[in-house]
Amino acid sequence: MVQPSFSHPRNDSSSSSTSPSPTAALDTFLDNQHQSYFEELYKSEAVCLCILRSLPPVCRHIILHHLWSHQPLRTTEVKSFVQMDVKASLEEVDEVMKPALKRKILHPMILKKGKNIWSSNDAFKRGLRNALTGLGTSNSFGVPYDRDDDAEIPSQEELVAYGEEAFEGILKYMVSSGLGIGFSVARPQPEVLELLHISGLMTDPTDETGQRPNINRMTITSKGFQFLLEDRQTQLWEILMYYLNAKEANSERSAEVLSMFFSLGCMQLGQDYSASKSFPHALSALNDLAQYGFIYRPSPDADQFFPTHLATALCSGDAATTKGQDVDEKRFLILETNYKIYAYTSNELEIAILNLFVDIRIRYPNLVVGKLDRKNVKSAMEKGISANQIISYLSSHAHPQMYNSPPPLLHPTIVDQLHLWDRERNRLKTEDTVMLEFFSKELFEDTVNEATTNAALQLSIPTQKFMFIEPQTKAAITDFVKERQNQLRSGF
Amino acid sequence: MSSAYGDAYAVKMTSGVLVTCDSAAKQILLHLDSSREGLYKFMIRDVDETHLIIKREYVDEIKELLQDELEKNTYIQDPNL
Amino acid sequence: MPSYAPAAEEIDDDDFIDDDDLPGPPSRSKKGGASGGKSGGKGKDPGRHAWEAEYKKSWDIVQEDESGSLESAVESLLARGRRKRALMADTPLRRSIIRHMFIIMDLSESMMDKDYRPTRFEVVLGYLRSYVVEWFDQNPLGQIGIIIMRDRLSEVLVPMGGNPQEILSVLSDKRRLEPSGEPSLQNGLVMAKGGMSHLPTTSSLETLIVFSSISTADPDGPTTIHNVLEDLVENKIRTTILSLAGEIKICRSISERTGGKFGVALDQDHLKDLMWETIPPPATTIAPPITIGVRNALSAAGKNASGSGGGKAPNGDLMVMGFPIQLPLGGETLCSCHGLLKRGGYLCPRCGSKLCDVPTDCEVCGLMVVSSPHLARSFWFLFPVANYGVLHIEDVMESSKSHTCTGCDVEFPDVSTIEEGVAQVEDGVSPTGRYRCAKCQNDFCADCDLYIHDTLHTCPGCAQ
Amino acid sequence: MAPLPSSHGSSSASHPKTTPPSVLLVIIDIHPLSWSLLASPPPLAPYPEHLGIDKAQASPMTLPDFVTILMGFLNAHLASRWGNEVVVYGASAGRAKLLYPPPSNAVAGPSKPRSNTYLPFQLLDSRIEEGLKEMALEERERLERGDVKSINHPPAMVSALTKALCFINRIIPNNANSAALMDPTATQDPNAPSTNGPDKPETRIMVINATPGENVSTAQSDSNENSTANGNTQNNGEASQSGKGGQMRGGYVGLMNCVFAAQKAKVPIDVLSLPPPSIDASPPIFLQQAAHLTEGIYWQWNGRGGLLQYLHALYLPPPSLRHHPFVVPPQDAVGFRAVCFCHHKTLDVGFVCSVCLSIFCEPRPVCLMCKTRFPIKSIPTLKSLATYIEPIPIPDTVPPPPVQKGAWSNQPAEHNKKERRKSAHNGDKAEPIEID
Repeated sequence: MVQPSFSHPRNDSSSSSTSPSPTAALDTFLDNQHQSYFEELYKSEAVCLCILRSLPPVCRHIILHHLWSHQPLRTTEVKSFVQMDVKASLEEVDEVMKPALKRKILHPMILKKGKNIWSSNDAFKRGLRNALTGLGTSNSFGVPYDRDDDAEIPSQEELVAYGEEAFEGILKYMVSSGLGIGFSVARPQPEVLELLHISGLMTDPTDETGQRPNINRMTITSKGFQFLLEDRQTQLWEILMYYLNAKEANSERSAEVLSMFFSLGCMQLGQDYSASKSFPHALSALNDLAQYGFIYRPSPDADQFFPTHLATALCSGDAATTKGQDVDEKRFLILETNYKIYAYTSNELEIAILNLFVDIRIRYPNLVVGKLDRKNVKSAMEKGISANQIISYLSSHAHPQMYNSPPPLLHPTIVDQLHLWDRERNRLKTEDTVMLEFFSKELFEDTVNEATTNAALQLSIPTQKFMFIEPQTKAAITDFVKERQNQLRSGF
Repeated sequence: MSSAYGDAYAVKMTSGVLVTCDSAAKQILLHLDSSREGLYKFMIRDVDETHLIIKREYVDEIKELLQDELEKNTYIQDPNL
Repeated sequence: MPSYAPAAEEIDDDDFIDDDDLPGPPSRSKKGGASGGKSGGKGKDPGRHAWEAEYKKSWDIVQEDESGSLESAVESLLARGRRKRALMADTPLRRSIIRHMFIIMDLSESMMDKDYRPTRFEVVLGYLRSYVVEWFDQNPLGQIGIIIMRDRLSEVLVPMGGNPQEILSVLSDKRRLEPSGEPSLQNGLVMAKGGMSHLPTTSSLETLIVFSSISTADPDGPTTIHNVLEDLVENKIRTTILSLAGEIKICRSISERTGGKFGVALDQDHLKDLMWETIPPPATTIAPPITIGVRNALSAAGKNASGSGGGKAPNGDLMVMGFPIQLPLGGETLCSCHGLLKRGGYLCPRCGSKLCDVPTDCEVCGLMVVSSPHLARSFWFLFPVANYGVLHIEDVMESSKSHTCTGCDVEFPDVSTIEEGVAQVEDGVSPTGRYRCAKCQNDFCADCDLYIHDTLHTCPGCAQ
Repeated sequence: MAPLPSSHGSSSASHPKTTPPSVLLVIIDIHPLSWSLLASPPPLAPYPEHLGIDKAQASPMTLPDFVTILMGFLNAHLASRWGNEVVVYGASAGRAKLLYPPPSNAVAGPSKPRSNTYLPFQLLDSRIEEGLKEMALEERERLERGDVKSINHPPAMVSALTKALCFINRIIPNNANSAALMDPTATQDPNAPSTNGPDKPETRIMVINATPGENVSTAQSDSNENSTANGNTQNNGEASQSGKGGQMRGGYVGLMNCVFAAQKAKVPIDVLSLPPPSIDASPPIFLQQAAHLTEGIYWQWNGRGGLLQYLHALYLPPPSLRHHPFVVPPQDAVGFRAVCFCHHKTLDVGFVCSVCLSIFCEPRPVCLMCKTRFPIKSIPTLKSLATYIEPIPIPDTVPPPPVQKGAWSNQPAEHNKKERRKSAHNGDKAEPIEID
């Protein structure tokens, strides 16, 4: 019953374990925005900088390469940059610059004076130039709060601690709501729960409508579980995007808010900024972010605020978190081929997450020993966690020690087994159907064609002249069949 | 006369639940079905290697049964090892 | 090559490491060896048994400092290993720059043994790759060929050549190198001898044999391996044999008779050391007079390598060399050596005719054409960097003109924090972490000290 | 296994998805004399057959101007990826100094971040500015102390290079062969499992040379090179008096050692030579060799502005992208000339000791280095050979760089210049574009 789909565990594991990009949520959001939206965004130098960095290297360098010139970017140039054949098709070249086009950094290719060119978005170009030269005027890198020097300010460590506590608090709440095993967690503010509900990470099983949830009775959804397994950066961006979408939903302008996110990303940990001066248009949003621990405020209504590492790490590109030891802290798992798992962590949250799919046997102060066994994994899968998610979680948290053994990182046996268990869950695929048995070949074929055109066909077995159709289309198909029958009969 | 054609062009309609599964699972289902009596038989039609048609009301029960069957067939390591 | 170490010496070696007072010079090197052995297996005695080497050391050397942590101890351990290597790096003035070497690789079944992780084969292959690079790094004018022995046969994997890339590419595809059968030492040697026969007998001919199996299956017939040995001796082919398994009489006698080295690798690290020992050009004393022409030059330098005779006033000869202009890969032009259309190439500085490759003799004007970087590679032999002296606390106290390393600008540990007593002063390890260049009076950190002496060969302070 | 570096095949022709963070070590030549020369360049020869180009006039380049441009470039480097870093060394007459990053004990950066500048940029720029000011001050003091001689020393490129290499060796110890401390196979074996953590940064060195001629690299090596614009004739004299050893190491040999170390560490050395052809007839061939041997990029400014453009175009892409998918700009013919140990002349043809391979410009009875005695009898023949050598005028063999690919390598100079203007853009941009 081993299916070919994972007969190559190596590729499989690698493909599944390479997490897409931490900013996937952001990208999808941006992809759906219009020119005007970007024009709005690119008013801020910080945004230009971050967007530039989010481009793939090649595209990025071509943009930089072109930054200081007046002429529009020519296809011939790009071809010569990337060693493309001169006669390469325009599509190919366009493909190279696709990311820039998607972000509206370049306007679509046009033919001008016999040359194919992309004219560049002036707003972006200006923004980026100003970012490099520091000649901007939008205060997009945050206006420092002018405090008297003897004023007492929190250290970086304190800020990190604060941010962690705040955000993990939310995650813990989600976990505990799901597992029932409650470590005492303070319930987050209503707004937060609100968002969690809207984003579908948590739901109130008691209300059918899904409209009026009692936020005190909410439990985590399968989507929520999946969310837990993501790495931190992805989680942050997802939350932010949910927040943004929510704002859009009640038709507020989200551009300022988004550009604020980027500005936060470009700020300095440990430095304090003036809210009112930095984000005059997004103050309320800033307050909301405080609830997730993105920023720390000495007093709730103070104008002064400190971005925490959650905020400053937002834009730090690919997985490289600003603080080195974060990375190490994340790497605590040792997985043996006998399914034993050693987790060198004392982090409540991580343990709770492990508890989702690991049968935890021993708990020491800084070490948890458990076992990947069928029961727990399957129960986790019941919760909607897929094998790939587990695998990617395991590999992204793998202890440095595990990298010393020859690849693949996770032993194929385990990867396979996880997939097998995943399959077991749904051996049967059931769907309501109406089965038609034919005797006449041509009638059969006609009907099949008819059904396929109306997307009514579920399955057809020409050898036996069986066909299966969606029940709701039964009437229509029956009519058709009758009609055909008459035609055929009378056709004689 | 027309009846002859009628036969030729007759179409038989059966409504039920189409079950798609791997052949192993299907064999188990067949076995389950054969072990049942009259009314309780759930299988309407054995379509082919990987398809069955069964009575709608039995679907969930069948799934249960199948899982149990599989549980029986899987070796659970003694947790104390 | 370190000699056998009597057990007795070893014991006291160990327990003096326990106490911290300064040891006497003779035991110093041994101690360095020991510490080295810990830090990446530098300089273990091949004679010492593995279990001794591993166990005692790892316990005895490491000392807890009063705070109970091993940090300081380990630190100093590493530091010592480094210092030792740095101290070893004083080079004799004259070395034979031009060498020819056949690497004979045993690809018998035994190479699949797993006593090295993952297998002997993998390990040796991995080492050989970096070995070749390193070798060409230090012997730019040398040439290497590779011969493999398996199924009682031997084949030339790579003919004698000067291009590391080529060799690496061959070494990197494992499929061609599947170990199998038994090795035939005799065939291997014969082939090596054949491969080098076209070279002038005076040239520096060497073979490095990495021998994994403990037996050799040679063809029976009139010629035995002993006859081959005789030939080797008279052809002055210096043969170095490294055995992964154990000492083998014939191997030892071969290497001894031919003036090579014989070594038994204790473990991976030691194997590496043994191999790397053969990289630096052998010190030579005599260069006979020669005339113009690269081939003669090779042979001449070869004779140096054959290293006979002692320190009597050496006499060599001046060679007239031209330094070419390398053309970029552009259009094709006619080369004077093959008369073919080729891209790139070199221009003879005297007659301006185009040559395909250097070093060579200009076909037109007979000038010996060598690219200057090739020569420059060996110049660090001529201008060795002075060893840096250890700085003690008081020295720093009175004359600390900079707080950062002159090389990498890393900050030195603050002197005032180091108390006399605590800082356990090993020989050659600076308590202050500073090392001062005798010439320019600049201070350096241990890393830079090592890097400058091992790789860079130029003192940032002295350099203009 | 996220940290697997770079080059997953992407949709568009297997372009790398990510690049490792790259560290750029810049060495600025701030030799006062050189800059005074650059500030007032002689007029450029116009291109008769290509008038359009003369729109871009010969632009004097003062140090402040250049530094602003450079900062733009460095910021761009920082901007182009998270985790990119910059290290800046200043090389003045006889001394090299680390300008950025500041030593940790120094007060870190400005008191207050500016609201319109990305903080890292701000730190970098302000710090470099300070550093340069400091060095300039020290230079003045030296002058006031009246040791004019020292000011005539060439810029301490080698010293700066060694410092840079030491720095690299510190941040990426695998490069040094002191790999004894780490698992041998892991470091040796190319197909060993990738180590964990953020992937290793790639480093490159960029030398910005402002000093004309070859005196830049080989310390006092050009008694015969009249191309030296600043009068360091007198310290040539001093050099030959003060004997070989120390001086030598400062120059040719030192540079070569650096090159080999860089090769071993796979660190490309990019060279940007500012003095335009009008000032500097002969290129700094040893820097050029360095660039060539380490697969770096060598390019000589043509003195017509557009520098920021060129910097971005040529030097911005990190090594991992240079060869694929990008292209390195066409490089020039490289003269592999050497310097003799006796008089520090730059030689096309020299006499080499067969024992220690040291190079001399004339036959001598005893090797200066290894004291090897050379048979007297051979000297006449050598002499005869020496007389037989007539040095070839350089332009015939080495075209004035930079030129188009080898195809052009012995085209008339005019043509080369025109070609260069294109090649400089490593694409087919027509003219240099002025920066606003």
